[in-house]
Amino acid sequence: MSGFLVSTKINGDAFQFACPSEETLLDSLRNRVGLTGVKEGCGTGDCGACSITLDGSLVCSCLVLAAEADGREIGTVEGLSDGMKLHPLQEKFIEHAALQCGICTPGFLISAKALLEKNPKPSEKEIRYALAGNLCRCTGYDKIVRAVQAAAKEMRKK
Amino acid sequence: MSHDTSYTKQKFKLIGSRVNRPDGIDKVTGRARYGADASAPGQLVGKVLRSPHAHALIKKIDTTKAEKLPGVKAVITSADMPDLTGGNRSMLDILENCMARGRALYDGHAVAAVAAVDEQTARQALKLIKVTYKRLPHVTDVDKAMLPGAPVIHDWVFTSGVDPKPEKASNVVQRNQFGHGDVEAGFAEADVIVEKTFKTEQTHQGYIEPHACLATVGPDGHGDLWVTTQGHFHFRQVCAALIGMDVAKLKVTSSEIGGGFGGKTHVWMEPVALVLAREANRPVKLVMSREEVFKATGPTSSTSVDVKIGAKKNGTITAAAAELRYQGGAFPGIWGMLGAMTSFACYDLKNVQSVGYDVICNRPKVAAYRAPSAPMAAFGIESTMDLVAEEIGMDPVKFRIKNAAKEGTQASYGPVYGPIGIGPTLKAAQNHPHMKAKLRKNQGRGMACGFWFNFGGQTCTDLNIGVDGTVSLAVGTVDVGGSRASLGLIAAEELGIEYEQVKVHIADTASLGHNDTTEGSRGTFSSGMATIFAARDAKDELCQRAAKMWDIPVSAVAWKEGKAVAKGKRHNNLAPLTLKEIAAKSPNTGGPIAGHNEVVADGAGVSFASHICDVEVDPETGATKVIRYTVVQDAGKAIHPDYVEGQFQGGAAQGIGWALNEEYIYGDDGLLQNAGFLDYRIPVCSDLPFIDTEILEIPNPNHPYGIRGVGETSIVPPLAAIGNAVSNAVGVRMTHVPMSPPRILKALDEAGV
Amino acid sequence: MLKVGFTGALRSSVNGHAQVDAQASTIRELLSGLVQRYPDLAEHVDQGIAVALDGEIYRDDWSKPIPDGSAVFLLPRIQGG
Amino acid sequence: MRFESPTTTKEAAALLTGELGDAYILAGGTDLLVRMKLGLIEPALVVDIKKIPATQEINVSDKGISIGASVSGATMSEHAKLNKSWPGVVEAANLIGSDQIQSRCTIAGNLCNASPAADSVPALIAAGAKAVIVGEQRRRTVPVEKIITGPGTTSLQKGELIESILLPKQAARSADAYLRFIPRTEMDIAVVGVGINLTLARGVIQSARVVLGAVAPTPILVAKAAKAIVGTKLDAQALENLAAACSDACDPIDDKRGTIEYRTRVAGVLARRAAVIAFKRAGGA
Repeated sequence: MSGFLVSTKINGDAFQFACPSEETLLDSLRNRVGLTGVKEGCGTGDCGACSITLDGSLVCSCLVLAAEADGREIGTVEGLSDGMKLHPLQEKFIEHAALQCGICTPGFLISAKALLEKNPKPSEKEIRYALAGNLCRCTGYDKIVRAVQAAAKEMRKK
Repeated sequence: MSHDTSYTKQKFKLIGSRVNRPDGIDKVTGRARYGADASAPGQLVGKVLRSPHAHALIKKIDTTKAEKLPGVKAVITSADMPDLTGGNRSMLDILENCMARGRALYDGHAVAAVAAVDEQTARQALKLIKVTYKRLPHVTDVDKAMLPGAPVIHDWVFTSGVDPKPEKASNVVQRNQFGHGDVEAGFAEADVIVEKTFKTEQTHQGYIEPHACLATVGPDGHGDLWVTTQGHFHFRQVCAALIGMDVAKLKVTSSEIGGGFGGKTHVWMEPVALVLAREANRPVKLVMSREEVFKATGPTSSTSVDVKIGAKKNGTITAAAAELRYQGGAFPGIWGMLGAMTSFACYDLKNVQSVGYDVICNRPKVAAYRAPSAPMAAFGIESTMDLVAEEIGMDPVKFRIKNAAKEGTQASYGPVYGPIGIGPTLKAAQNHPHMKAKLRKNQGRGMACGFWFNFGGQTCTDLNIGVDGTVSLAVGTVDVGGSRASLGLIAAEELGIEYEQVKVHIADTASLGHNDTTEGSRGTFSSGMATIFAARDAKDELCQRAAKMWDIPVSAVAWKEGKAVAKGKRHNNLAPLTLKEIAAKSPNTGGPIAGHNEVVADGAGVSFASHICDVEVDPETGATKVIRYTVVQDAGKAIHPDYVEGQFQGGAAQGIGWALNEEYIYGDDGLLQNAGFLDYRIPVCSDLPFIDTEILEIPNPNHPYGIRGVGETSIVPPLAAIGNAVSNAVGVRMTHVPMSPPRILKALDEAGV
Repeated sequence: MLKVGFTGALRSSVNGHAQVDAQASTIRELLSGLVQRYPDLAEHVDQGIAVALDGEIYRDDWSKPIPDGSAVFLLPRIQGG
Repeated sequence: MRFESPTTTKEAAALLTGELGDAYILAGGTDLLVRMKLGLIEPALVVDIKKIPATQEINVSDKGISIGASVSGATMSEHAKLNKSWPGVVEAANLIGSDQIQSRCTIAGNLCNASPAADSVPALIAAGAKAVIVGEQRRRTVPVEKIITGPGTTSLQKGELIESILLPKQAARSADAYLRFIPRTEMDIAVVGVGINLTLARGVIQSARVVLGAVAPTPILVAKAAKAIVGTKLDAQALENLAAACSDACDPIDDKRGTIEYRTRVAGVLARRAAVIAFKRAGGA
């Protein structure tokens, strides 16, 4: 096994860790960095629970080698809120009961944030397609879509 | 302590409001800890080696090379998990499902396990274990497994419920018959008889969180298990019994649970993790991969169902019969029995008979999945109901209303109903604006009804009041979908305090008495009941303390609107004492103030739903899109309407997935071909419309707040509702679920449409 | 006097009767009385049984009083999701 | 496993050539990491090509548009000129997976993965795209349809990698389109895919390329299907003939994603629909 030293910026803070070359970024974030808000639902890019941003673009961290993250910036659910102030998406997910078990929630929040940064006023259809890479088995997506709509509205006010 | 459980028609201040859930912030910030999120110093990685065959003799397992690999701390097989069940066959089944004993019974059956210092070493160790198999004939189809020449999977299974008792072993575990009246006479009276056979494929609960646990067992025989489960008390009992531990020495903590829907009511690899931890004398974390979840946990039955319904031209059903064959996987189950019990439960039938068969196949052991067994039976019955309505030229909703069960109806599964909600849900569906909406070309509307029992069970709750007047409520029913919010509302309502003053915890097995598993839609029903009684217990104590503070007899103190008030003219100068004021003085009036309750929460009340669905079918590709969906269901009192709606919507979405695309696909080799979310196609966000809900609140007379279970029934009608809608869209009756595009196109072809 | 109904596999353990008469004031009394008369029923009671009283299903609470004249049904124990 | 991220294509080719064990190229990784996770492969060497500038760019020139081997689907969708010239190629690339996958997946990777069901490949073949292949010793340009030789196998030699995909300059009054069928609305692998590129002259189809995916061991260029619409204004009969030619050309398998019968039938249906889209885009009426 050959190791790799990875220097990254995670949620704004510089962070270094060593890992085997074949380790995924998902495993490193969970097991070496301690960011267990990033979830594994499938490990094959089909469920979106491990969604993060890598240099600002939305990816499944299970489909990224940790070694690839060297020199890059990572954003996870742990970095969404601003200190004690929740991100509007986080607020609206709670207000709209957009989660039941909550395991998919971190991934949905990251995906929804990526969507709203590109498209501040998405239609219902655009929201549904943008979130199609995130599986939720509890809610039937109804309240998730409504929460994203509400957050988009809130964010447009600012 | 016995309590009055009857519904009191009380006016609520908080119940019914849409407050934020107490665990919301943890879950939107990533702080909430699920099954795979715990770690312990020195923990090892556990991994399981699984059978690559559908059915095989395990002639030899050579673990020597794996054991010698540096970093491997334990390698186990069934030899390390001796049978301690004392002849309890159903417990032995669980043990054998956790680890094959001489025979691999399905693709993915565990045959050995390792614990090693890291992921890479554990993976390599699995590769070094050499298993010598001798392949045996297999069977994965329920109808084929019942045929006389089928390979018999267990030589100890003799069909029960048949007369005379069989002398030969077979794959048919049991026959269960339900019903009353004389169906032959009933069919003779009918003007119209429709007979049809239906098939449904096997589906998985599809929770997003794979099974995961962290197990520790010390040399003193004490153990700790952190696990994602719907029932940590049940897990403790089963694990302790299987691996020979004292129940009290095993502490089980339920992590946050990332979905269960019945699939996390059974142990799968937790006893294996505990044995590995004991062998290695180190904590072992065992997390299933998604492939393992599909192959080696408990999906629902595939089924084959015959339905026959006869009716008079005026719409009265004269007789109804069904034979239901349920594939239960490699071990005996009760799924066919449940299918037979639920099949005709929505209707008031003079002559009815349902016969359920439980059948063993070379597939993973079936587990409960949300209203287990009811959706498949409903698919057959509710599809046939539409066919009969069509034959007699009656509107299908009217036909159902005419035959709906009501108070006093003898249910097809035996008992006589008290007040029930099927009639009201049907009426509400009939009057719903959805029913009148216009349909376009290639679109069709369907509706269907569903039933589920609901149950309560053993429950134990602690309510502790802090000196600052805030309340800590410890419950033992795992919160699978927001029940902490509901229970917080109930405690606050009962005590007359603010919702924000209550913090609800899910206690571990060491901190509370036994609680049954969160299943059967019982979480809020039963823990809600225990919470009310615990709060009432605490209120008695608060009155005692107020009496001490005032120095008057307790008989002169009453609890009103969240305050202790002194009764009678002598005391009318005493200002009421708030809970906060009494709590503040508690150190000097007798110490901490608490309420406690243990109860068997029976009387959960049966549950009914009616669903309406519009679909659009592309006649050239057979693709079906659900364009509108409405759920009408009786919830009893909706404590937190958001989460009631969430249950309705989630159940409907699972049913839609099942109806259209989800299925286990086995090859002729008996191997599962689609053990992943790519090809096991659960609905994605863009597949679904908003799912409308209408909550009917018909209070449950057996619960002080009128609560009924709401979690399961909503998965029952969708298969049939969509089948009926597709049929109305394209004029072809679909009899095989899922109604995937190839099946629809084939049906269209065969019908010459 | 109570009329007790049996369905499913339970029926074969009470000699195939759909209904039998019984005298009992609680579920416990009912079950112990029935097991004495029909020993084959013991296995089912051990595995778990549910009792429906006037349509309401009771699974565990054997101290539950049975009002005279109740419609009683013995059911197999059910499982849920 | 060794992980390398060279900065030139030559260097990458040398690493791949020098490795005795199993060596793999990592661009988007959306197939490679899945295969690693499922234990199907255990690479001795992974060469990340994303630090090679030549693989990162979309270049527009007189010859056409060159898309670097590590350009993601998302980047393609944001390129105005590419969208205007080759909407079918872009829509095919954008059908690969979710937004998460789009941030990473590449058309060169889609090609090298050599799945019969790869979405972008039929569109690339229809467009007449070529792959620029670099080895340690030589550089060659090969039509895309010559790359895939069977399910999971390609004509690339050990040590070779694709540096870019070259789309020709789209002719006047021409357009392409791609359609696929999946059971859900997103996240599935194509059950059938159809890419069509056609050129009009005075409203009549002058030339066409019709390519089917997921109905044979490799994507197939169906000359008879093109012939069925060339010389027509895509009238009903032409569409029928197109559908029949496409269904005729199918040689699919029964699997978890579809049946032989279904794929054969739907190939014709999708070909009709894709042809209508391409025809309209090209200005046909």
